[in-house]
Amino acid sequence: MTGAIGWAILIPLGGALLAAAAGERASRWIAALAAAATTCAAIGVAASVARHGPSRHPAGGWLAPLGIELRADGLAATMLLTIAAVAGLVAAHALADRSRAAACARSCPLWLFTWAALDALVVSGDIFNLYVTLELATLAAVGLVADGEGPDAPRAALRYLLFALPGSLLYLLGVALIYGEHGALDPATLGAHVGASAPDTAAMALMTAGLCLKAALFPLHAWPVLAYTRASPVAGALLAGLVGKAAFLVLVRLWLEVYPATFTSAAGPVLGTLAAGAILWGSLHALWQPRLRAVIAYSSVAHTGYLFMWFALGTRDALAGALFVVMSHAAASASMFLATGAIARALGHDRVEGLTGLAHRLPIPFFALALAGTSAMAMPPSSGFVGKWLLVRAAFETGHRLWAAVMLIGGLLAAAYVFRLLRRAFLPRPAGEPIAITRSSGGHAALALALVAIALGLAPGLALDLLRGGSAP
Amino acid sequence: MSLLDLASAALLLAGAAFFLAGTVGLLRFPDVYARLHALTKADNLGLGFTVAGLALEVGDVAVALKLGITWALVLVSSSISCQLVARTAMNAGVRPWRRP
Amino acid sequence: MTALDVLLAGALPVLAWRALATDDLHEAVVFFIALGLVAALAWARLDAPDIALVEAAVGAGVTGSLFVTTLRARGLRPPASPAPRRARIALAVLTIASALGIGAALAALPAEPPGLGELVRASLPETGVQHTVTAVLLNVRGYDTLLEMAVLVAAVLAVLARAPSPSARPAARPAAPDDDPARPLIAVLARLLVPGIILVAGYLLWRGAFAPGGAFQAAAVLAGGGILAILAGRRAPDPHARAVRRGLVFGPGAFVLIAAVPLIAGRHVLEYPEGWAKVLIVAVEVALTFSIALTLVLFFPASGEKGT
Amino acid sequence: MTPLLYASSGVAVFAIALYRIFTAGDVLRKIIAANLLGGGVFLILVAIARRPAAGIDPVPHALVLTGIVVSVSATACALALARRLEGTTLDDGDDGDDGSDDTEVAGRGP
Amino acid sequence: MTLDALLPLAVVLTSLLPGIAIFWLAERDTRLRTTLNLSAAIAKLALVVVIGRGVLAGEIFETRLPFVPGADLVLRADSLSLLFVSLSAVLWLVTTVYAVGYLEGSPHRSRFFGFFSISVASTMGVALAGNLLTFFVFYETLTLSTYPLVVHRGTPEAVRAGDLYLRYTLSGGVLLLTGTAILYAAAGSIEFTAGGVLGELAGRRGLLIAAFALLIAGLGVKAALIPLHTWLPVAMVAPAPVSALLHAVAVVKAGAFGITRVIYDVYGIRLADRLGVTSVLAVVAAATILYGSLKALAQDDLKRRLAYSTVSQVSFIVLGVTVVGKLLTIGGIAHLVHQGLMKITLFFCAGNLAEELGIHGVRELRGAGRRMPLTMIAFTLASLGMIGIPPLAGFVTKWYLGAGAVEVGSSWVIAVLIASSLLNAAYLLPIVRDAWFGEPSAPWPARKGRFEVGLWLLLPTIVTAAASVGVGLFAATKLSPLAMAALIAEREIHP
Repeated sequence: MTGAIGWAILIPLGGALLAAAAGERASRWIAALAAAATTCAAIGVAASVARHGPSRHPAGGWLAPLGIELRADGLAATMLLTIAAVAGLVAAHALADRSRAAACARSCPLWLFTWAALDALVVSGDIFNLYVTLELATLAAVGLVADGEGPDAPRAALRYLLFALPGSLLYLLGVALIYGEHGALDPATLGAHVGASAPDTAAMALMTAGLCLKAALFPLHAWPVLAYTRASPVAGALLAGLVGKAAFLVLVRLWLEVYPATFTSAAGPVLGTLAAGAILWGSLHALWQPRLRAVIAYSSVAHTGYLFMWFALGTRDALAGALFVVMSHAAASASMFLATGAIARALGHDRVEGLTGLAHRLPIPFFALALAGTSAMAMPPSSGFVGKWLLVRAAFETGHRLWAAVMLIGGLLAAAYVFRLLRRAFLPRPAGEPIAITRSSGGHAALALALVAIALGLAPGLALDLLRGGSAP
Repeated sequence: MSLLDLASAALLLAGAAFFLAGTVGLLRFPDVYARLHALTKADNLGLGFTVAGLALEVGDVAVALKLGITWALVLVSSSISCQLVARTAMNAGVRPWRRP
Repeated sequence: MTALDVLLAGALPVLAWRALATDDLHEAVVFFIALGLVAALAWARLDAPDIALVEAAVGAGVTGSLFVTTLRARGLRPPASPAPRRARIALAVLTIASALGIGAALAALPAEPPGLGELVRASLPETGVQHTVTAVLLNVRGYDTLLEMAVLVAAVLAVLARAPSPSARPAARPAAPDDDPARPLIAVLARLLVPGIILVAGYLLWRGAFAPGGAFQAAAVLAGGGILAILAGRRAPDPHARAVRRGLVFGPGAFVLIAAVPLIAGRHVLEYPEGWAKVLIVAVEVALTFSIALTLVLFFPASGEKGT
Repeated sequence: MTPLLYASSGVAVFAIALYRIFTAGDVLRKIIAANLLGGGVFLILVAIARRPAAGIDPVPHALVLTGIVVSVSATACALALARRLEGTTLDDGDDGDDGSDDTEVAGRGP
Repeated sequence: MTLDALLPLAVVLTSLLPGIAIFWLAERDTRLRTTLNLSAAIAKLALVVVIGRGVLAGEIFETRLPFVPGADLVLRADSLSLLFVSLSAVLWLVTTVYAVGYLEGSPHRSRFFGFFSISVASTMGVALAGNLLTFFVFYETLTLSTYPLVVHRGTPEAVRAGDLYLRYTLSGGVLLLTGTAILYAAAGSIEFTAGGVLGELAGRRGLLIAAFALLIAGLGVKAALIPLHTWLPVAMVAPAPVSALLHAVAVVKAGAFGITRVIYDVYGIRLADRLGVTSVLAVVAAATILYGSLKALAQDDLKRRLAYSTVSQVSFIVLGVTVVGKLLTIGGIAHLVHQGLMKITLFFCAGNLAEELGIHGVRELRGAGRRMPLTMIAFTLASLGMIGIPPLAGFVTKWYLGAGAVEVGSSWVIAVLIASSLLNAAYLLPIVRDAWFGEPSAPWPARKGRFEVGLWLLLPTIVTAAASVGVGLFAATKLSPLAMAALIAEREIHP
């Protein structure tokens, strides 16, 4: 299955185009088929990496320095599977929802484009190509946000776009400088040549700054929150779960393959400080949000902090931990967004008070929220715990006691804001609250995603072997 | 400096002079209509001379023809856009300048 | 390093500052368009004719008209309160510092870097086209262009994300009353220019294989013609019609198909089969031109759409 | 020497646009700034492409072409959203407004 | 993975899987739920017996699952874990019977029994954990699964009690995680091995002491050492079976068991003693014993009094384990079982009194003996046992603790033992006296069924009372908890 990596990108692209051109009913079928086929392609890639280790696929047949090379290594394989799992289940949720059938002609192509962009980003072996994939993911995400019903959807989408654009263009300027200095765009050549010269340092600083802005790392962290809270649940799930992590994955690629030790040792502590700020700021803000979506949005800001903490630690185990946080938070936040969508549709609003005594009226969305919350607060049996454990242990091993303390306090705050939601389940339901229980409360996809987050925590061995099996070159 | 060069230099100088006139008109004239007048008339003519001068210089008939087409296009579009701007100004109630 | 270069290079930042610093939006848009044209000249001076063409047609033309239409649709809103002074000063200092840093970095760039130019020229025969930029664009880095087409379609879907369905949309014909004296003039302009535009677009597309030109440039010019036609009163393409959506997707769809075929044959993605490169590239270019032109026209809101 | 001239003018345009995109109040000006940001970077890229004596390096040209198309689609998308925007700015009452106010939610979605 | 390797995992799964299954059962099919519950409990008991025979014969059962780079999920049945597993297995069966009777007709029973089984599964996991990380994983799942039981009633004060419970246990969890992470970072994987595994780290005293303090603080929350104990009395608002099994046995013992593991199998008693940390802990334990008994004296609500008594009794185990001495270790570890049996009997009696006669306060007990003779007999036996009257269970362990203290020569331990026994008498005997010899202020309501209280409630009470007496009388036999404790002390102290 050498072509699997090509299919993983072309099927969602082709599916999106077909869905855009097809009628109402046809576009739903095309989208469903494309989602299924892309998942198979992702599994194919993972299988080939697990069996034969990393492999390279030059696009168009042109080898590295000139053409663009697609690489299937451990990191790419696990991320492809994560994207397939989360995007697939979110897609199932979107397609299963009869009431928004008409929207599929518009939203199905967009979330397929997002899927294709993320797949392309994860396997891409060319720093300019990473810029194009980031842009495709951003624009498709903006389209999804703009598709929401609320009065605020255009404003949220525009704000999201106008903060994402400078980020990518800063990154592009970095790419331009590096190309000016070394005349190459593939990480292998760059890794060998990039040193500590003025253009290299400026380029790396710009690329890192741009990616930090796009990943909404603290102190530039508030801009995606409005989009998360105003988007429809499907858009919110994809944005917070996957698109929010794209910039981090790009920076990990650069950090591992392109950046020299001189730069990483200098930039590491800076990113560590910003990450610590994100963890504390995000968790504290999530504590007092009156609305459920805002709590999840700020929790995503805090989780971005956990991800970027790896740059301050740098060890291989810490990377496995950070990637586990990516996987667990992708599944958990997507599940929480979908569950919130189902609850908000039944209650008419998503204020936290509405959760009171809800456990028995809407068992499935609430159970999904509880399981996903367990993963969000990184308590054992969840995959969030595995990620945080690896990061905290690496922090102690590398002597960063302060970062370890921040992560542990962050975990405690996370437990606080998750239980602030869950504790209401046991309070009796106030009489006056009407609940429109629709036939399918739409929580099944949310529950499936939450179970993925928990299952990854119970058997992390598989994912860790795949990560190591084809470890990044 | 063959005869051809002399002719093209002369044409280019004339073109430049008309462009200068157009620009002075743009800066000095009091209201929008006069400025439009200066721009469309003087600059188009200036462009015509410049194109002619260059056509002599370039020596390849195809390129010269392309230059000619460009001049024609500029003539058409500038005259129509000048008319549109004048109409919008009139609708917006801009009174033409009267000598005090 | 002639005086013209100094003039152009100096004009760009000045125009940028004027465009962004004025409080009158009309002035800002006009400066933006002016900057687009000056930039096109700058590209010409930097021996980048392909980019000059695209910049003039798309950068200044289509984008400029989009800005003017959006300005007209939203009308003049009260100027918003700018960010607090302290933050602005801090940001100003930060940007100036980074600009100096980047400038220093640029100065330190080697004068003779090992660019990929020779490699491209060396492998030009295998790419099936003579013009290096088209070779890079559609063959060597064709994968980039494939994703870029997806960006374009995603953008147009985002633009149409909340376009009112046909029933709710006011008549597609422009709202200008019929007795508007400007109508016949634009109609004259359209009648004169549009056929010429189509001709130029076809010419650009055809020469893309061996000289500056190609799909984007042709599509940009074609889109300009389309917008002129809409202004002249012809029906704007209705985004909800099935035919328009098919046209939109036809180009990128063909490209994805051509990219997928080698995969079935067990080769790499987008690897043109031996000898077929030229034919496939021309086919892709033709398909893309039509779709990109349609996309750019769809970006342009039908004049009836008053910021719904 | 010419490439460095245009490159530095590109840096200037980039810096101005970067400053204004965060400080401009009005939405339209932010979009213009976003466009100019791209313009600045492309200027630098093409200036870099022109240096080798052997001939012009076509790869940055292709990158810039791709960049311009991406920037046009982003701008068109931003303008379409701007047309649908009620207020003039993105940030009206934005500070506390990251989902914590009480307006009815867009929760009706799937 | 031979069959033996699967046994420990099977023990955990026999209550985890039914637990998950019960969640999805509808409220009304109680018959299916009860049979599922009871069969799971019996199956687990059978498994424990099989493992018990193996461990006594010196075999080691171990399940090793790949978990995280540098640490696996290990479930190992050695002698110490067998003791705690057998105690929990027996009491889970008894308490399930009691809970079925107690919760007759109350709402959300599927949810209750689901979380009930999962928390027992977590307790099994805590008992069988083979390394510090596995211990932490199950320690935290115990928190997660017991929280819904504390707030089961859904009344505002139940949820408030739940909040307090969470605040303590979650912060404790973070402290434990910090300590674990420090040790794993310093010494690689921390497998529980007799005699401790931190030998090579002996040089880094600061790190070891800090890690020890963090671990004990984390475990101390559940072991209800002062000042981390305040959640326990407040959590008494939970239904009786929860207070009986979880707060008297499972959760509290998990803390004490954890402390035992850390001292014996992570640090090793000698290293811990050299670091001087055990003496500090012993003082805290002693203080908790006295403080718990004194506070119990002041409570007039029966369940809160028993809760404070638990606080003090658990610290007996901690005291026995921290002071170096073979007899003290045997006394401490045996007390884990003895105290469990006695305390659960007392809580069952409290539950019966509340359920049947609506008695909550200690003063309302006057003359209850005549109305509910069997329950009060059980209560009296358990109380006398707690006080330490020979030949009952409490006396045996206190005797060993006293003898150990004399052997080691720490006289203050003896003083603490005597003082606490007197205090026990002070807060338990008045209840017994009132119950038997007091005059009821108003005539007791007539009996509903044939027995003084539902059979489902009475039977478990009698069984546990008999067990607590039996454990004391037959302490010398080979199968008694005391013998098991001696075996453990043998393996732990002189490896």
